[in-house]
Amino acid sequence: MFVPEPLEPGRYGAAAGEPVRIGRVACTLVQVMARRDNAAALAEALQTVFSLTLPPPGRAASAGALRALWMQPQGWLIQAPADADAGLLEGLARACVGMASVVDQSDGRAVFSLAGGQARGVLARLCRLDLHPRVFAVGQVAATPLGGLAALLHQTGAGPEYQLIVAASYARAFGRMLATAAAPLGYEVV
Amino acid sequence: MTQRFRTAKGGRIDRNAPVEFRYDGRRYQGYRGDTLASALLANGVRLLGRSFKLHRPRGVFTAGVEEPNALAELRIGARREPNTRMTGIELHEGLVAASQNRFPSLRFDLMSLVGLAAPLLSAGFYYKTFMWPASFWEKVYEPRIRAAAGLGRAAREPDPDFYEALHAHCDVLVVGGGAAGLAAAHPPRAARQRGMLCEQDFQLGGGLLAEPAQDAWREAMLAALEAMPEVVLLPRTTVFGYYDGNVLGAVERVADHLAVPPPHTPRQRRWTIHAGQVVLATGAHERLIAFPGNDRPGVMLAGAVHSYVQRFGVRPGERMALFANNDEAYRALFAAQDAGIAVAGVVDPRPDSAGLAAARARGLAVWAGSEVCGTLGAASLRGLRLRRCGGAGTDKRLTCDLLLLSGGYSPAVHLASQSGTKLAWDVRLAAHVPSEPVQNQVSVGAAAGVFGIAAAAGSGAQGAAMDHPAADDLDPTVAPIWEVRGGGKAFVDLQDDVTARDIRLANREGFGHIEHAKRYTTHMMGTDQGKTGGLVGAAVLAQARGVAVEAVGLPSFRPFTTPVTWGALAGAHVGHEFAPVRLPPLHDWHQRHAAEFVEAGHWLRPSYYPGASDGDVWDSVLREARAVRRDVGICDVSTLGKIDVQGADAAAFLDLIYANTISTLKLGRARYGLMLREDGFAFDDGTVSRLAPEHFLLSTTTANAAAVLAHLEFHAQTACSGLDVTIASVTDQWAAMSVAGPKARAALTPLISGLDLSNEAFPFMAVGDAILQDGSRGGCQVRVFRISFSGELAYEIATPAGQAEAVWKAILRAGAGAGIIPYGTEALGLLRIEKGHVAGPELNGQTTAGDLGLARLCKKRGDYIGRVLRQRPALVDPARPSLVGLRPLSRNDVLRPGAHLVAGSGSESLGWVSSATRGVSVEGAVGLGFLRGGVVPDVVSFAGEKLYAAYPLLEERVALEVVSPHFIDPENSRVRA
Amino acid sequence: MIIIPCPHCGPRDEAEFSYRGDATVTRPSDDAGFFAYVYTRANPRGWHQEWWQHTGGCRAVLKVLRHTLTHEVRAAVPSDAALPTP
Amino acid sequence: MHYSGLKLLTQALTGNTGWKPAWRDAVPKAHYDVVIVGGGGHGLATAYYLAKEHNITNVAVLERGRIGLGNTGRNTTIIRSNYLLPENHNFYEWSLKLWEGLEQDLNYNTMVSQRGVLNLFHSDAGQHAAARRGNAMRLSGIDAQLLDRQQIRQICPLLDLENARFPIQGGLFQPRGGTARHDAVAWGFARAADRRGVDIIQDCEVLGFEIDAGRVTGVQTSRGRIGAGRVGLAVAGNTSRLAAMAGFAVPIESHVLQAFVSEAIKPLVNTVVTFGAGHFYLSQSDKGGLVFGGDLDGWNSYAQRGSLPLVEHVFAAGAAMMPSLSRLRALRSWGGVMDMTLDGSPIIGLTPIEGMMMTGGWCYGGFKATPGSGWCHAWTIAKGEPHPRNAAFTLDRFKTGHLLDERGAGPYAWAQ
Ligand SMILES: Cc1cc2nc3c(=O)[nH]c(=O)nc-3n(C[C@H](O)[C@H](O)[C@H](O)COP(=O)(O)OP(=O)(O)OC[C@H]3O[C@@H](n4cnc5c(N)ncnc54)[C@H](O)[C@@H]3O)c2cc1C
Ligand SMILES: NC(=O)c1ccc[n+]([C@@H]2O[C@H](COP(=O)([O-])OP(=O)(O)OC[C@H]3O[C@@H](n4cnc5c(N)ncnc54)[C@H](O)[C@@H]3O)[C@@H](O)[C@H]2O)c1
Ligand SMILES: Cc1cc2nc3c(=O)[nH]c(=O)nc-3n(C[C@H](O)[C@H](O)[C@H](O)COP(=O)(O)O)c2cc1C
Ligand SMILES: [Zn+2]
Repeated sequence: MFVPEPLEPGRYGAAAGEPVRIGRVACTLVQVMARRDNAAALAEALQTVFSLTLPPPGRAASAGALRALWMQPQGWLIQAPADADAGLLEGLARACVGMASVVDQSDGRAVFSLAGGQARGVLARLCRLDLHPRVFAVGQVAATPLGGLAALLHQTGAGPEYQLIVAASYARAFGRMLATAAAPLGYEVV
Repeated sequence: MTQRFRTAKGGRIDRNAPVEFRYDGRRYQGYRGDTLASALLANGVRLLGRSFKLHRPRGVFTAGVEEPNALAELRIGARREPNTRMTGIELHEGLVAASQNRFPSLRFDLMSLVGLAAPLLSAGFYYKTFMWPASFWEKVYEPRIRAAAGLGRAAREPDPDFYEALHAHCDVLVVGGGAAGLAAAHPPRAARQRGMLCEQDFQLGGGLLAEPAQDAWREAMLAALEAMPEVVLLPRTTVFGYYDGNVLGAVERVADHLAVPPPHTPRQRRWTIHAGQVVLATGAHERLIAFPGNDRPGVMLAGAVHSYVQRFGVRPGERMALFANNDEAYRALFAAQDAGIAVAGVVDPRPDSAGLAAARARGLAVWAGSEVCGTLGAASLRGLRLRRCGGAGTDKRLTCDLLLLSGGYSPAVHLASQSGTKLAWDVRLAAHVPSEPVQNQVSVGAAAGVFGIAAAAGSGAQGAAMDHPAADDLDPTVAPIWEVRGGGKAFVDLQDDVTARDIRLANREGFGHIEHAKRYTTHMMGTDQGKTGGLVGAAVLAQARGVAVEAVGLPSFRPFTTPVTWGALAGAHVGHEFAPVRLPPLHDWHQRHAAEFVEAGHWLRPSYYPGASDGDVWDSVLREARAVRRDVGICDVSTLGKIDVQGADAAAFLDLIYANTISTLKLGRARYGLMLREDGFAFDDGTVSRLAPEHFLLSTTTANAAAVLAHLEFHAQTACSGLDVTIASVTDQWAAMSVAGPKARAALTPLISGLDLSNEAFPFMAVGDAILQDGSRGGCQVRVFRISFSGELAYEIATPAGQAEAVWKAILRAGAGAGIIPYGTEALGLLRIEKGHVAGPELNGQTTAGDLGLARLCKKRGDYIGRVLRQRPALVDPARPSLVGLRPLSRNDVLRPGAHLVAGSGSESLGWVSSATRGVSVEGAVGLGFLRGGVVPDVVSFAGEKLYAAYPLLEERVALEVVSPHFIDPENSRVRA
Repeated sequence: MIIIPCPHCGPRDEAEFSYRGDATVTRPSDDAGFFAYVYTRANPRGWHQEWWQHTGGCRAVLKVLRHTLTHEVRAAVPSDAALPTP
Repeated sequence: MHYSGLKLLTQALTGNTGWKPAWRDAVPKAHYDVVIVGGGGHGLATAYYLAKEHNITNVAVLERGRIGLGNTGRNTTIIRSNYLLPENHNFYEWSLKLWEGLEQDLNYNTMVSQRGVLNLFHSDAGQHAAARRGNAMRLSGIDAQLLDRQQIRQICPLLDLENARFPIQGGLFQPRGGTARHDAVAWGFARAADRRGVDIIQDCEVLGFEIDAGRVTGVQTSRGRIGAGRVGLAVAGNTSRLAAMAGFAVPIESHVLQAFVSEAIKPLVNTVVTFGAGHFYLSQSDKGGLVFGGDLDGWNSYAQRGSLPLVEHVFAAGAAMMPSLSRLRALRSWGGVMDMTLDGSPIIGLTPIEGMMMTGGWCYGGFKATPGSGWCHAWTIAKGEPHPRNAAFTLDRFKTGHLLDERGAGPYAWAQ
C-alpha cells in the first residue's frame, strides 16, 4: 500500500547518502507562438529588443535574466524571474505584434526544481527519456510527460539540476509524485 | 533441528549464518544462501506439494524457475503469496511458509481420493459430462470443481508493501548472468557503452554456481564488471517480456529476501528497458523423461541435484540412481557421488556413451540400453523398475531414494521467440534453438544451444578478447527418448497432471494440433508453463501423429517468462495515486469553508457548502440556488476549458470548427458556440469571445476540454494547415467565477473600475477588461464576461489564477450586503436545468443539434465540421427524441435521471430523462429529457395516453407533463436585465 | 513499445502520443466525399499511414508510416509533409 | 458419438481408447450450398444453425488455420446482455437465451456459468448512465439490478469501496450474465455441426472470391477452388481483408486487445466485475486463474501482440479496484485482433455481393454473441434476408445514419 510523502520543507525519505533537493521556482512565463511564415521575423525582433536568441527544438537559450525554452514547433516559453518588471508581457506583446501570439502562462504553469547527484534516479521514476549526460545535457529541453503529466523538462545545471514545468492545476499532485519518486533515494524540500 | 542432509563442506551457503524458519508450522534451520527448497532438503523434508488435479504427492523436481511441484504459500496475512516456487525463495530469518492445495494436511490430503477416479478424469472429461441434469452444473458441479482447482490461497487484505517503476536506457542489455552472460557483459565489449545485466537468481553465475572449479574465473569476471561505472548488474531481476522496439520489461525483487521491506524501500521494482542491443544468455532448461511414476518425490532433474550438491551443500538423498540420455547429466551424478551419496546404478538408454564409460571406470553398476519403467514407494521414492529399452515387464528393481533424471536440455528461447525470432530444430540437442533475429538481438550460450562453460563463455564474448574459463569437455548430444511406456501414469506436465496418455487421447479426439492439445489437456498451462516437460509432451504428440517433433512445434511463447507480481506491473500509481488530482486555484478556500467535493474527471469541484442549519444535502443545494434566484451567488467555474485562439485566419478557422458563425462576432462580445463531430453529432458547447480582431477566447465543458483542444489542433494542422492560427490552452492560467443573481450588478459595481457595468454600456454577452479593487494597491486585473448559465443576470469574472482568492474574497465582501453566498455544482446544475441549458448529460455524444433544440444555430451557408453527415436521413428524422422539459403531475413525486419515458402502461421507451432536480422557481421536481417527436406544447398525454417516467430498477412510474425545457424566463429577460 | 521518431522532439515511445487514425483520408471539398472520409477505412494488413499527435510533448500532429503486423515505424513527418513510399 | 455418463464410464474402464474425433478433419468437396469463411465460434455456430434450424447440411466451414484459435480462443469469456440500445440488448438477450440451453443442445459442456456481471460506477453521472441502461433492459424484460455499496460489498468483498481514488458509488448487476469456456464453445459447435453433416475444413485459407455478375459463385482457397451457392463471412479481425477480396468496403478497423491470466488460485472472485473508473474487468476461470483485461492498445494492428504501457494501465486499474490483487502473479498475456466498427456495434446481414452474407464488426464483445450471431447469420443466409433480430445491424446504417453508438464515442474505432 502506498503512503504519500510530505512536501513541506525538510529532509525526508531514505536517510543514507546525499538527498536530492526539491523546490518550487516562482517566475514569469509567457508562451510565444510564431504566426504563419513569421518565425524568422520573430527571432530577429526578439534578438534586437531583448538580445534573446530563440533556440532550436530541444534547446533553451538565455539573455541575462530572460530565458527561452523551445516548447513546440514555432513555439517557445519565455521565462523570467518573478520580480521581472511587470512590463515583460507588454514588452513582448509589443515586440511581437503581428509576428507572434503572446500568451501569459505565469499562473498556468508550476515550475519545480530538482537537483543533486541522484536527480537522474528520481527522474527515471517519472520520465521515459534517456537523461544520461552523453544524451541530455545542460541547456537541453524536452517536452515530455512526467509521471504521465505533459511537462517541460529543462536541465539547468551539471549537478545535475533540472527545472520541471507542469500545468498549475496539477502542481500538488505532481509534487506528491516527485516526493514519492524521491523517497527511496532520500530528498530535501528547500 | 539438525540438517542431516548437509554435505560436510562446500557450497555457496554461509555455514556461519544459520537461519531459522517455519514450514507448515514446524521450525527448521538452514543457512544464508539457501533457498527454501534447499533448506528443507537439508532437513530431509521431501514431500513439498500436491499436484493440481489429482493431488498426488510431489517433491522438489528442479533447483530453479522451472519448478512445477514445490510451490508454497509464502508469508501470512496481507503478505501471503500463493504458488511461490520454493526453489526461488531466498531463505531469510523468520521466514514462514505453508504447503497448499491440500486438505487437511500435505501428508494426509483427502483430496487425493480424486485419484481413485483418475480414469474418469482423462483429458477433456469436463466437456463430456456434468450436463445432467441441466441445472446441476452451476449449483453442484462447478463450485466443487472450482474449489478443488486453483493452487494456493490469495491474501484478502490490501498489500501493505509498495512498488515502483523505472525507465532505463542502455546500449547493451544482457539477460542472464551465467558464463555466457558474464562474458557478453565483459569490459572490452561494454567499454564506453552502457551495459545492463539482469539475472533472476540472487547470485550471479548460472551454471557456474555448480562448478567450483570455475570460481576463479567467475570472481574475476564479476570483479571486472563491478569495476565498470557504465555497467549495471541487477541480480534478483527477471526479464519477463520482450516487446516491440527492443523494449524489454524486467522486475527486480528488491526486498523479497527480507522479512519485510525496510522503510522507503519498494518490495519490487519494475524496469522498462530501452536497449540498443539485447544479448540473450538465458541458458537452458533440463527436460524430464515421461515414464510411469516419474512424479514420485525423490525423482529430480540431474542438473538440480548437481546444483543442490555443489551450490547448496545438500544431499537430496542417500542412495541414488541416474536415468539419462546424455553425458552432461553424468557430471551431476559424479559430483553427487563425490559428495557422499551412494550410487545404486546408472540407467542409460544408449548402448554405449562416454558417460557410461566414465561410470564403469568409477566401478558403478550400469544398465546400458535400458530404461526406467516404474518407480516404487508412496510419498517418497523407494526404488525403480528397470528393463531393456522397448522391453515389457520389469527386468530389475533398484533400491534408491533419489533418481537423477535427464532427458536433455531445451535452450530458454522464450524471449528470443517473443522478439519475433523463429525457432529452428537442432537434431544434436533434440531441441529448438533461435534462428535469425528480427530485432537487434543475439542469443548466446546454452540459450543458443552452445553448452559447456568454456564454449558458452566463448559464444557470449562474441569474439571479444578475454581470459577464458577452464576448458570443460561437455557433450550435450542427446539420444532422444521421450517416453517409456508402461502401466501407471507417465507425466509430461507435472503441475497440471497431464500424462502421455492424455496427449494421445487428445490426438485421438482430433486435438492433434499442438495448440489444441495444449488447450484440451492443459499441457504447459501451469505456473511453470511446461518448462521441463513441454517439449516431451510435443514429442509424445508427434509420435501419436506419426510425424517428427519439429513438425509439431511448441505453443507460442508469451510474456511472462516466469510469473510476475501484479503490484510490480502496476507500479506506484495505485490507491489514491491511481490518477493525479487536479485542483482549481480556489480549492483551498473551498476546503477551508467545508465544501463537499465531487469528482469531475481528475478535477475536484465543490458540489455544495453545507450550512450550519442545513439538515441534508438538499437544504444546502436549495438554499444556494434560492440565493441566486433571489439575491446573488458566486460559483467557481475555473475548471471549464479555456482556449486562446489567435491569427489572421482565426475567425475563418472557428467558422469551420463551430456549427454557428463566429466571424460575425463583434469585438468585445461573446457568443454561444456549438461544435459538432464530423459525423454530425453534437460534440461540445461553450462561449466564444472576441478580445481583438484576430484574438478569440473559447470556453469548453470541463469534461471535454482536452478533447476539444486536440480537435482544434488536429484540424489546424491537417485540414486547415494553410491558415494562420495559433492555439494555446489557458485553462490553468485563468480562474473564473460566476457572479449570478438579480443583485449581481449591485454587488460588483463598487468593486469594478475601468468598466461601466450598466446595462447600456455592458449588455448581455459583452466582454471587457477591468480592475477589481480587492483592497491591494493597484487592485487585480480581471476580465468580465456578461454570460449566464443560471438564467439570471450574471457576470463571469476571470482573473489570473494567482489572484483568484483575492478576487473571490473581495466579491464576497462586497456582496455581503446583497446576501451573496458561494454555490456549488449541485446548485449550478439545478439552476441550469430550470433554465433549460443543456450540459454533459444532454451532450452525451448520441444527440444531434436538432435533438438539443439547437438546429437553428447551424449555419445555412458556409462549411463547418459535421455539416454534411448531420443531414443523413436518420439524423434529421423528426421522430428522433428531442429535448423537452418534464414535470411530475403530482408535485411531490421525484424525477430520476436514467428513467425512460413510456406511454401509459407500455414498455416501449419513447425517450429518457437526462437531468433532473428539485426546483426552486418551479414547484416540485423538474427535469430535462429527450422525447420522441419532442415538445408538443403542453402535452400531458402521448398518443392519447399519459406519459410516465419509468424506473423499473426501483419499480417506479411517475406520471409526467411535458413542457418547454425553459422552465423559467423563456423570453430571456432576466439575463438582459 | 512503438517508438515514433518525432521530427521535432526525436524518438519517443507510444505513451507520449495520441492515435488519430488513418491518414490517407483527408477532409474532402465535395459533399459526396464525406461518407468515405468518416467511414471508409482501407484497414490494411501491412504498411499504414496514420495520424499520431504528440500530445505528451510538442503537440504536433504527425503523419506516421507504420506496419500493422510488425508494428515497425518506417517514418514520421509533420502533418503537411509527405511520407516515403514503403 | 453421443456423450453420456455411461459412455464416460465404459471408456474409463477401457482406458479411454474408444473415443472418436470430436469432428472430422474433412477434405474439401468441389461445391457446397453454403461456404462459411472462418472457423471461429461465429462461423461454426452459423454452420450448426444452418443445419439445425434450416436443414441446410451441404455446408463447409473453411478455416485458414485450426478452428477456434482466433478471438474465440483468446477472449475473456464474458457473456451478458446489459446493453442500452434495444437493437443491441434484444439481440444479446436472444444470444444469452441460447447460451442457457447450449450444453443440452450441443451435447457438450461449454461450462456456461451465470455467476453475474457487475458494472461499477463512481459518480452521479455514472449512476445515471447505468440507470438509463438498466431501465432500458428491464423495460425489455431483461434482468438488471441497481446495487448499492452494501450489496456490492457482499457480492465482492475485495473491492476497495472507501479508500479508492474514485470511490465506488454503486453498480449495475446482471445476475444472468457470466462466463463460458471459450475453447469448448468452438469445439462444441464444431462437433455438433459435424454430427449434422457439416464439413469442417482446416488449414484452408480463402484467398479470393469468384463473383459472376455481382453474385458469388465460389471461393479460391489455399486448397483449391470451392464452388459455393452462398458464402457467409465470419472472419472477425480479417473482415476488411475478405471484404476487399470481394470488392466492397466495411467501416471497420482492426485493433489489438490484450488479455491476461494470473496463476491459478483458490476461488477469490465469484462474479464478473467491471471497473468504471479505469478500463478493467476481471473474472476467475474454473481452473482458478484470474482472467482480466482492459482497453484497446489504441492503434490499428493485425498482430496478436500488444504493448507495455497498456499492461501497466491494466494492472494499475486492477490494483486500484482490489488492492489485495497486488501480491498475486500474472502468468501470461496475449492479444487478439478486434474487428472494431466505427459505431461500436456489429454488422450481421447482407453485403453488396449477391449471395454473400457477413457477420462481423464484433469489437471486443462478440464472444457472448456467438450463438446469437450464428443463429441470425444462418437465418440471413438461408432466407436471403435478415431476421428482425439482426435487421438493425446492416452495413448501410452508416450511410443512412441509423447508427448504434452505445457509448456516444463517435466514429473513432480506438475510442469505441
Ligand atoms: C482479448 C480479448 C478479449 C475479449 N473479451 C470478450 C469478452 O469478454 N466477451 C465477449 O463477448 N467478447 C470478447 N472478445 C471478443 C470476442 O472474442 C470476439 O468478438 C469473438 O470471439 C469473435 O468470434 P469470431 O468467430 O467472429 O472470430 P474468430 O474466433 O477470430 O474466428 C475468425 C476465424 O476466421 C479465420 N480466418 C480469417 N481469415 C481467414 C481466411 N482468409 N480464410 C479462412 N479463415 C480465415 C481466423 O483464422 C479465425 O479462426 C474479446 C476478444 C479479445 C481478443
Ligand atoms: N545442468 C543444467 O541444467 C544446465 C542448464 C543450462 C546451462 N547449463 C550449463 O551452463 C553453461 C552455459 O552457460 P549459460 O550462461 O549459457 O547458461 P546458464 O544456465 O549458466 O545461465 C543462464 C542464466 O540466465 C538466467 N536467466 C534465464 N532467463 C532469465 C530471465 N528471463 N531474466 C533474468 N535472468 C534469466 C538464469 O537464471 C541463469 O543464471 C554450460 O555449462 C551449460 O552446460 C547447465
Ligand atoms: C479464459 C482464458 C483462460 C486462460 N487460462 C490460462 C491458463 O490457466 N494458463 C495458461 O498458460 N494460459 C491460459 N490462457 C492463455 C492461453 O494459454 C493463450 O495464451 C491464449 O489463449 C492466447 O493464445 P496464444 O497465446 O497461443 O496466442 C487462458 C486464456 C483464456 C482466454
Ligand atoms: Zn514532438
